[in-house]
Amino acid sequence: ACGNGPDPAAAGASGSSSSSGSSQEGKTVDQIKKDGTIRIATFGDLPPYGYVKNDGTRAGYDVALGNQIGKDLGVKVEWVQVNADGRVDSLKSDKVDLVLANFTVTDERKQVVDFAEPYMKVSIGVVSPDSAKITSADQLKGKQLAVTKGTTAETYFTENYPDVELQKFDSKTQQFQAFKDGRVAALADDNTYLYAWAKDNPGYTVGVKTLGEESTIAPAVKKGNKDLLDWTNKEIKQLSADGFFKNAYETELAPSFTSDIKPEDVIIE
Amino acid sequence: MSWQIMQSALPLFERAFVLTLKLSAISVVLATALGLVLALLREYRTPVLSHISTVFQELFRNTPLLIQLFFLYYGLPSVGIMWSAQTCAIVGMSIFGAAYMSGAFEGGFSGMPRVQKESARALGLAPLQMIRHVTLPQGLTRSVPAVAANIIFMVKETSVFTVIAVPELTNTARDLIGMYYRSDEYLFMLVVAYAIILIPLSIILTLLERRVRRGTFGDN
Amino acid sequence: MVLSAITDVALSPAYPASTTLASGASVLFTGDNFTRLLSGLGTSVTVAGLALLVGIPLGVVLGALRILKNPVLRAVLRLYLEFFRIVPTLVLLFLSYYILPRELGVQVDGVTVAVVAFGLWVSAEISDIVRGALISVSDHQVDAGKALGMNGLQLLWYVRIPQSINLMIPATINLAARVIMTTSLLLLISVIDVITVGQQIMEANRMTHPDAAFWVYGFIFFLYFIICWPLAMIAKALEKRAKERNNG
Amino acid sequence: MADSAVLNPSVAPNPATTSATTAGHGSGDSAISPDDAPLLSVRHLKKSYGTHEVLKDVSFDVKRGQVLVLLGPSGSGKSTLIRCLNGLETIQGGEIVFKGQAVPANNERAWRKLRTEIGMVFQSYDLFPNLTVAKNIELGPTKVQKRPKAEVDEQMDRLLADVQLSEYKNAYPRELSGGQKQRIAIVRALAMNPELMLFDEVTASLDPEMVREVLELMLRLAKRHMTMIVVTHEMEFARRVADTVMFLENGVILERQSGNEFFTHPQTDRARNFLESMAPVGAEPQD
Amino acid sequence: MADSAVLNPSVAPNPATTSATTAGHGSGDSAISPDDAPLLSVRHLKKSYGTHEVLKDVSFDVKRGQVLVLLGPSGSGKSTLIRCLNGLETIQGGEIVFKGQAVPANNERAWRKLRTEIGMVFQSYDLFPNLTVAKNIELGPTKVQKRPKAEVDEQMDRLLADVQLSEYKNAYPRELSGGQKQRIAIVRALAMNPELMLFDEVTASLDPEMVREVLELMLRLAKRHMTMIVVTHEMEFARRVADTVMFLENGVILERQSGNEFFTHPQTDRARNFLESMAPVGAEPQD
Ligand SMILES: Nc1ncnc2c1ncn2[C@@H]1O[C@H](COP(=O)(O)OP(=O)(O)OP(=O)(O)O)[C@@H](O)[C@H]1O
Ligand SMILES: Nc1ncnc2c1ncn2[C@@H]1O[C@H](COP(=O)(O)OP(=O)(O)OP(=O)(O)O)[C@@H](O)[C@H]1O
Ligand SMILES: [Mg+2]
Ligand SMILES: [Mg+2]
Repeated sequence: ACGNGPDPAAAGASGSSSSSGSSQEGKTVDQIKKDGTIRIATFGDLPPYGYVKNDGTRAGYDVALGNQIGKDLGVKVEWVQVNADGRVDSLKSDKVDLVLANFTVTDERKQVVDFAEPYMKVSIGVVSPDSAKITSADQLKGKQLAVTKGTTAETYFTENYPDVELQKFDSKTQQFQAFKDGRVAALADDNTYLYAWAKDNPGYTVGVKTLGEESTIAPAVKKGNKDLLDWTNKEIKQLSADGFFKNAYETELAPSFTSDIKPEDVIIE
Repeated sequence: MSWQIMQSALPLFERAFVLTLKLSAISVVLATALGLVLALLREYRTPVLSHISTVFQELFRNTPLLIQLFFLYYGLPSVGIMWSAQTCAIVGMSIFGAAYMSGAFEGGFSGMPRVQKESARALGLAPLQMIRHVTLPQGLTRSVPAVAANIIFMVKETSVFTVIAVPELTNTARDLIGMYYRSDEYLFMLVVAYAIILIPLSIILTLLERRVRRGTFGDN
Repeated sequence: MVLSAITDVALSPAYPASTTLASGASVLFTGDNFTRLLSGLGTSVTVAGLALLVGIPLGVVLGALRILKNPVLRAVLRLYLEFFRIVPTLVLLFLSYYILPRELGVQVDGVTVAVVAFGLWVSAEISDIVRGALISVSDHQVDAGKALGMNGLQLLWYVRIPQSINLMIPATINLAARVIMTTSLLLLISVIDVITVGQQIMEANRMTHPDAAFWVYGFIFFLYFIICWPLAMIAKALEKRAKERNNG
Repeated sequence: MADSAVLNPSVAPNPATTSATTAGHGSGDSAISPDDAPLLSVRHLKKSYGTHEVLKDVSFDVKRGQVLVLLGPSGSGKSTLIRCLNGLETIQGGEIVFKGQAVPANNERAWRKLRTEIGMVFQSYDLFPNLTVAKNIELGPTKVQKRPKAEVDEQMDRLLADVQLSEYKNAYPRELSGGQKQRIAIVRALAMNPELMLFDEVTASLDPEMVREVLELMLRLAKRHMTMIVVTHEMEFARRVADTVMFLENGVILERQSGNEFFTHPQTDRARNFLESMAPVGAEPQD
Repeated sequence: MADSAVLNPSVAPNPATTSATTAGHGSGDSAISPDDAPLLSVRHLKKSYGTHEVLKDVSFDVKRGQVLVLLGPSGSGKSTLIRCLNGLETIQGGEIVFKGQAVPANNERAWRKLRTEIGMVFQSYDLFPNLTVAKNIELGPTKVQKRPKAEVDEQMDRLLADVQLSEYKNAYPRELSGGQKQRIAIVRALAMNPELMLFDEVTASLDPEMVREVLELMLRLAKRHMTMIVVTHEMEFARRVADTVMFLENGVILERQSGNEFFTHPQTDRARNFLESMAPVGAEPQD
């Protein structure tokens, strides 16, 4: 039963032109406008990027961008909460039109979704307790490291540090909870939220600030949704020019970051 | 579907397979033992303990395993109790399974005709002798089908361990899908892995059921 | 759509943060959290309800077909049941989650996936309950019906169903409780169920209430219990009555 | 008046047939005048469960108004035979002829029609426990025979009055004693106006005090020339009710005689032993 | 030889007592010589289920070697009474005196000891289906009475030979017919060397042909002066075996007489009606 159906990964490997081109996948901008809603995937448990306040409304940097996009399209935003490992499938199976969930651009992912222009810089970091600080990835050999399933941190450690024992969690809540409970020696994730988290939690430091190459975070659409992709690219450019990201940084992110982080470390001009 | 992808994931699935088997086996053994004790406490109306047994059963039969595991794994550390993921999995599944198993045993005991207990009493058997020679052999045999169903149920339920980061089969499959986006291959391997465990298990249990009946009642 | 309907129905919060509660517990009553948890639970119960609505009629038909003597039909239906017996519910959920949208070629939300997956599973279990109940009607009763000249459908309608319905109902209620408990897995397919809400709450309050996990998970545990336990009690009482009826 | 209530309206009382009961051994007599044509003929009936042959080439006739009592040790095949006569068992050979028409073997549809003409009462209480007495009785006539309810109700009232159970019309079977249940089961069968009644040890599950009320009802039916085939272990009753006795062993008819003859001069040793074993203990000490 | 096997070794044959059975009405006679002291005395026994009084002030004696037959309509309390005599029911009043010693009321421990001296056989087959015939028989003597297995086995072999079931020693109960099961159940009780045997309608679930083999075993026991209390619906058997008959209705002893007297001249109307209702149907037509 699993045998048939499109296989985007294979198609991507044999040449990206075969699956894109004329065929339009997913909803076009016009269709979205006609529906009056855009469905956007985001995290629900990742302050300050995407979370839910006690009054039940969504907030965060990703959410601010999403709301702006909704406004500019003139449609309502329907938020769909996902976990890291559900982001690709939510696009593939047409559950959402757009992903704004700290989605790091990687080569593997490029084969299965289409990324728009990036709106944030990121690299993998490792946070650890001050009492047993980890300052280089090599120190993690034989130790337990918490990661979230489907994140770049997971893939990076699986491929580059097979000796590190990974504890893989479904959600950010769970990984941080397990980390705080002392179940693991350290936690690896995008450095930006580690900064934020470490600020909220005294006694923990981001001992490894960057690992591997610096990468970027970008909105993603279904592979082949050229129409929405083009629109999104235009939108990002326009928002950059308007200083939207700077503003959003100040209101959403800065309060959560320590003072040694500069806007240039995070946002893309 | 690509063979190559499946082949490269094979070692991971193998590890997960072994772990699933191990955790299932330990939990099934503990749950069966605990469930039997709980059922006997109720069967013989032991004061206080039989009530505790009832509360235990109702509490853990009527709440999802997933939330029990969350509570053990994420909740208990806030009050200073911290067990490893696998310990939480075993403890959680044993408690959950015991609640079901005690029901199965109770069904077996209560299916016994009243005249059996009475004729045991009429022979002057003491309560413990009655348990040993009448209640247990007949009750256990009668409970075998329900116990077997529970074992299968428990093995399937180990898939829920995925939520507390135990790298069993379901977790492994989800993890691989999350990293490499090949859901067809990994889901296929997942279903096959469960089939490899559960189909023979269910056949063995059916044979065992027949065997036990014959051993106890001389059926054929 | 389904979700918003539930939110409307949910209880009004209006609980101030109580000072007598331990700090972690007070999280439950901050802001709209209490209502949100209940509406999360509402989602779970709705999914369970819809799954039963889909699964029970289908299961009854399948179960009735399973007492026919046609060997091919019996084998097929047996296989159907065994498939759902072998595949863990969680895996079933994933299979549907990944395969349904692609095969149906339409956008399918998590709730629909869950309803379909649970509905099929329910139909398989119900078919076994129905079959078991129908064949538990004693041969004497069926013979007595035949001796009055009844045909197959009349036997089913006047003899088998009325005499086994009191066995089917408790088993079905028990199954309903199991389905509700199984909705805890919705968390894993991006449905905002009660546990997802619980995690949102823990995250939003991680600064002020670091021990929220104990209370939030404990509370959810309790919520499931007060829904499922009464169902189990009702089922038990009905079962007992059915047994007494049959003996009397 | 009571007579006409229980009496099967479709059978004209025919005292002549009841006395001439020893006739009709074997299977040779096929050319017969319509008047004393047998109501039921069984020819070379064979029935096995798997490899176990339960009935081996059984042939006999039953005439209108005649009472045939089937005797035989446990497991000899009495129940199986009587169930075959109502199409409740598939048969492996032979022929059953009812009112001159051969019933197509193992044809459920044909049997379904015939069962409205052949009433049957079983050993185990077989009233539908979920229905009241009245509903139990009405079910067959109204749903199967599709007769008007008013007519059925009137008949039911007469039948219930006749067995003195009118007051239980709206009671559920569980509120009745065993004996009352069996009498209602008989009434339920009679309400279909059957031409033949089959009784399989209808008193075997009853408390001894209730046996009498059921047997007396059956005696009354016999007096009113209902054609009946009766399996029973009550020897006194059998002696009184039987026009003909058939003694079965191991699926074979060992003896077939008039009732009086059988009880006073059984022809085979097996039958003699059987009768002895059924005599009350104490009548004739052994050790 | 066969005699000594079944005969309870602890009871000396005492033919005198078996004939003098009309004695001992009521409860006045308490000053008695040890020789004819009753084995069992029941005084003012009361038993109710909830508010339903099932036994109301029941008193009687049973002497050694005597057979007491309990008769009465269904629901009169016969089973309840016999179960009280083995401590299987809690009682609400009165006293049970066994071998001159009052049994402390509702004391399970005291009863447990006594039950090795009082054998009981039930209506429904009560052999343990999980044990072979031999294991069923040995269980009480070896585990409860802690007698040496060799001795028990020897006794068992004699008992089995006596009931002609030696070949079934290693069979499971399900391989036996109903009559064989009940005979083994009796052997199982006898293997404890009881001084009193209680029988509660032990033939009521049996096929008619098997009734005889069980009743004959009981007759043999009675002949060998086993003290017995018997509930039965088999009137011919009751007439032969009873030294005394006690007629129970609604939890009250309506009559207590010697067996012969009771069957020929019942004193109360109820007893007379009861005896009539138990007579075979057909003996005396009614309509
Ligand atoms: N459903 C069945 N499957 C297999 N064997 C059967 C079945 N029903 C009856 N038999 C066998 O057929 C034989 C005849 O059984 P039947 O019930 O007709 O005897 P019976 O004369 O009515 O005995 P009883 O007096 O005990 O009612 C027996 O050997 C029995 O074991
Ligand atoms: N466990 C019980 N709970 C409540 N009432 C009971 C129970 N057992 C017996 N009874 C009632 O006690 C009364 C006496 O019952 P018992 O069984 O002693 O009668 P019996 O004389 O043995 O009748 P039978 O001849 O039918 O065996 C009946 O009215 C019965 O309904
Ligand atoms: Mg029979
Ligand atoms: Mg009784």
